[in-house]
Amino acid sequence: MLDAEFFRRWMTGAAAAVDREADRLTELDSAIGDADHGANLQRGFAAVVKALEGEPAGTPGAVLTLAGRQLISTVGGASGPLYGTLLRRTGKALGDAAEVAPVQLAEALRAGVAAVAQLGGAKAGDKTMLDALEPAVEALAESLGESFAAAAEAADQGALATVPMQARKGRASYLGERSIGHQDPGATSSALLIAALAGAEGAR
Amino acid sequence: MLDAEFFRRWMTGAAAAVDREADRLTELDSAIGDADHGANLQRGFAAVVKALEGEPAGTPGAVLTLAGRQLISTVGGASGPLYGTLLRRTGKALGDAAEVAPVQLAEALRAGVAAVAQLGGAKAGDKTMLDALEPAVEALAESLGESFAAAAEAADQGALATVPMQARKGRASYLGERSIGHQDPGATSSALLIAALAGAEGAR
Amino acid sequence: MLINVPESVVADALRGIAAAHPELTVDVENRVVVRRDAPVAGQVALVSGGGSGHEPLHAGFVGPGMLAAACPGEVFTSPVPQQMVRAAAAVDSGRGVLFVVKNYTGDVLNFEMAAELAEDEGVQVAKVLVDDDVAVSDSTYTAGRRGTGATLFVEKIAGAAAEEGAPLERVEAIARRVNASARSFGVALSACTTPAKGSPTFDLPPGELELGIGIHGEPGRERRPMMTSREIADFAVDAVLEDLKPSGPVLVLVNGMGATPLLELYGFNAEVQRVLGERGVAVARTLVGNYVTSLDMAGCSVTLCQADEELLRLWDAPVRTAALRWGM
Amino acid sequence: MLINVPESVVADALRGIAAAHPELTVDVENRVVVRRDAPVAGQVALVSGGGSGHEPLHAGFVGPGMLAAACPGEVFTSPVPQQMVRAAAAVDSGRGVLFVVKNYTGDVLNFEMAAELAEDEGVQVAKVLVDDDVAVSDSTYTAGRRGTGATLFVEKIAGAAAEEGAPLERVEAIARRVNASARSFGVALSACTTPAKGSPTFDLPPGELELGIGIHGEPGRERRPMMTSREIADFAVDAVLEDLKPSGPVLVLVNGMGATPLLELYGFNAEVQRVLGERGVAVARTLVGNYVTSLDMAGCSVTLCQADEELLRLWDAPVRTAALRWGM
Ligand SMILES: Nc1ncnc2c1ncn2[C@@H]1O[C@H](COP(=O)(O)OP(=O)(O)O)[C@@H](O)[C@H]1O
Ligand SMILES: Nc1ncnc2c1ncn2[C@@H]1O[C@H](COP(=O)(O)OP(=O)(O)O)[C@@H](O)[C@H]1O
Ligand SMILES: [Mg+2]
Ligand SMILES: [Mg+2]
Ligand SMILES: [Mg+2]
Ligand SMILES: [Mg+2]
Repeated sequence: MLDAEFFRRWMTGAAAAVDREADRLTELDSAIGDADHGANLQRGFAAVVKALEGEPAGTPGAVLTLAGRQLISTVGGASGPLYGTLLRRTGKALGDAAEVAPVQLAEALRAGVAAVAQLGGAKAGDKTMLDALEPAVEALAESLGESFAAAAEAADQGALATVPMQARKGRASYLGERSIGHQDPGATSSALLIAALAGAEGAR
Repeated sequence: MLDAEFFRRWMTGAAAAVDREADRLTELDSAIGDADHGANLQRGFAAVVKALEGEPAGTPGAVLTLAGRQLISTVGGASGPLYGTLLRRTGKALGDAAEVAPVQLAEALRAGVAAVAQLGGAKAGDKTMLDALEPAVEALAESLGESFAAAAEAADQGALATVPMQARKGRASYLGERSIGHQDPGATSSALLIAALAGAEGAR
Repeated sequence: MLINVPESVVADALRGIAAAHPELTVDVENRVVVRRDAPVAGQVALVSGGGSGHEPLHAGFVGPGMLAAACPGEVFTSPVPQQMVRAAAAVDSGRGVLFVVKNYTGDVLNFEMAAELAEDEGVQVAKVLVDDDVAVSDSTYTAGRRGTGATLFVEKIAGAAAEEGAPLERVEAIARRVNASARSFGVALSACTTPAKGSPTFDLPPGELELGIGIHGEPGRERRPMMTSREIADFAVDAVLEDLKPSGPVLVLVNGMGATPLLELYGFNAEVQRVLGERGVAVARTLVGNYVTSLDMAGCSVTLCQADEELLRLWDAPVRTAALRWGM
Repeated sequence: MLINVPESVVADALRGIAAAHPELTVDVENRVVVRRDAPVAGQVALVSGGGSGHEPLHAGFVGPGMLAAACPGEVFTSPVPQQMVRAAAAVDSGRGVLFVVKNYTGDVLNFEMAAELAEDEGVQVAKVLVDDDVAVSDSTYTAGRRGTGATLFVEKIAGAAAEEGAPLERVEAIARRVNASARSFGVALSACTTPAKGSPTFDLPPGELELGIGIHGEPGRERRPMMTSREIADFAVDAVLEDLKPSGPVLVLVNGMGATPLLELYGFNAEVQRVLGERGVAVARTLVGNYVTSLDMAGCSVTLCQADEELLRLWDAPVRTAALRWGM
């Protein structure tokens, strides 16, 4: 079972990963976007960590909804509402149980990713974060929520697979064919997020 | 004796030299000024040539005063009024004789250069066009107006001698000690002007 | 860059705006700039916002006759919903608030969330989306056209209607009409440098330019060898006219991207006017300057807005903001 | 650069100014920009001019309450005497003309010649020399202090006096008083590119800056490793205060050199206000923007002008020009 501590570790790990990779994310965003993705997520996850530090342990759902709200209110841009919604909806789907089973998380994440798709109107192949998130959710579901490592691997592959895509959503879509050949920054940060999930498990 | 044709040749030669060396003059001006000296004189001497083409032969004095007026009304900047005054005063000093002796020109040039010094308030050693003009006038006077080549040589030396000077007049003076080590653009163009004089003689 | 640290550029700028413009109320912490006399009884209030780095847009357009409030986000990052919620609460006189939103995914999503939250708090909110950039084809293969220069026309003209006391539906309808009547096209002669990245957002050798750029330092649709002012004007104006096909006189905005000298921009305006004349398009008003910028990008954009008598009257109406002021 | 050919930039810009500003009369061929209603009966007329590349200075300051005419020279090259003679003839109402001359050898000589010629034609001419740049020591070893940001204060305040109908001696005296009360200091974060040269006027690596620059793309007095906005404000304000020693409130101009984003410039203003506060200097008014520029140079300058009640009243008086407008 996964407790609130696990979800805190996930968020802290994600924050550390984003910090470490911020320049790379911004670099990717400068090729096909506006050169702020790293700074955006750094700001957001720093706020998440800070908010979590100020709150009592809580439940898995509470941790994620708090994190989601922090992202929405500190990131801005496209990724703020999208990642914020991902975490809030996942958190809401987890309800207020003190511990959740991995299969429950797999289900909840699927709901979160669906909410992202609905909010942003994007689908697989549009060269967005969904191209990392959806394969991750699939891989997790296939293992009945047991293999976070497989999810991380799938997210990584999904992020890599955005390179040859032509963007159809977000800023990169303005570039038309010139968006081809670059990895999507949001898909890349999504892979970091899922890797942090696997990392949180590894640390159990 | 020097007739109006000689003075026209001088002006045309000066225009050609300025055209040829415009980039270099601008380059020198960009080191210690505002990167326009070449363009300024190109514009001015093109106007001189055009004005002379539209006028009958006239007298030596008329050629130079016309040229001076053209420079004043087309160059602007510091060099426009200064070179304009140089040629106008020299022209006035030549009076309305149809031909003038070299020694008369030497005298007239001295008056022209004195007018430049008065107008601009500069003196030898201030790192200005005077550092080329004054030695040229001296050399010419010494040869009783006979050696334009000596004048050109003196002007060249004078221009070179501005390199180690610290500017005390014109824009370069704003740089203080940083003006040291660069050749003055105005002294350089003055050397071209005197070289064109020697060239006009050579073509006799 | 003339900054302290990248993290504080927006807050620093807001403090600087507060010091320079006593006629504005600047909430530095919450990043809201409000005209000092808000809420103005009987008036609909316009609220806009977006990423910073486009100044004077939007804070420079806050004041009588234009915006009631502006919400600056981080550089090139749309603001967060709380900013707009706060702004709406501060400026609503009870007659409602119009959100002027440039069409970027981030702005759309954040303003959408803000509208829901503000309505929960009892503020009547309408939204207008500005999407004037013809360099982007508006299809299912893109996020839709970007909002660029037309934002100025929308904010000025709808702001004048609000100042006149028009009700929310009318102010909204006018804003939509302005957007529907306006198109833009932009060109970059250099990339820009964001504080966070600290180096140019893309490589553009001096002898080349990017056609069809937005206002976020992103590359354009196409790179070409350098063109003359004349050629750029032909290209940009024709791109706009092809899409707009105006049947009457137009408002013209010849906009600098930030680092193009006014000397060059006015020269470019001469070429823009020439093409318009050649194409038989009558010009009602022309505005030249750096209004919708992309930090220190060199380049320009052309926005045309077909203007009927009403729009023209509202354009000419008095306005009193930091960046656009006349008649008062 | 957004140009056709270097030779035509000034003429192109003048055509663009004419198209954008129907309230100005622009003589493109003779390079004179005049307010349309000139000569204005009963008013002294201010005429200024200088090299182009500093826009909006001076043409952007022509209009009621400021200049009667401007004479733009080639880029960074002072205008020729005929321009000022023509301008003086066009604007003189019989009450005389004040030439506002920035202290550069070229400007001084050309305006001097123009004054003589205009007086020959029966126009009464007075001159004021603007020399506010404290980076240059005013000694026999220099051409004297450069005229930079204070020009805006002189033209606005003396222009307001002229608009009120003050006689020439009074307008001249006020102009002199403003210049005597004002000092500036400028900093470059990049060089600029003139059309004629086509490449930066000097090499300045990104990690360095030039302190004590003028407005002609010339290097400054000293090069240093990059400083923060805070450090630059300390340095610039202290350089000005050391020389000015104001005993009362000041007008502040935080001026961009052309390519510094307004976002950064406002942030810099916050730092300027902080230093002034720390030094106990009260601020009466603040103006932030790109007003006295050096083409596409990145950087800024600070101008302070000690303002008594009269100068303040004249500063606040209505003005209606392309670049500075309030109250009408
Ligand atoms: N409609 C969308 N649906 C899903 N993800 C999107 C959408 N639009 C953009 N994104 C993601 O957001 C990322 C950009 O985030 P960020 O740079 O922080 O925001 P912005 O584009 O506003 O600057 C993109 O790389 C992409 O993965
Ligand atoms: N007071 C002066 N007396 C004599 N020559 C001067 C003076 N001031 C400047 N000059 C000359 O003028 C030259 C610069 O000319 P130019 O670049 O055309 O004008 P500007 O300095 O106005 O741009 C300098 O190199 C110098 O030789
Ligand atoms: Mg981005
Ligand atoms: Mg020069
Ligand atoms: Mg962004
Ligand atoms: Mg010059």
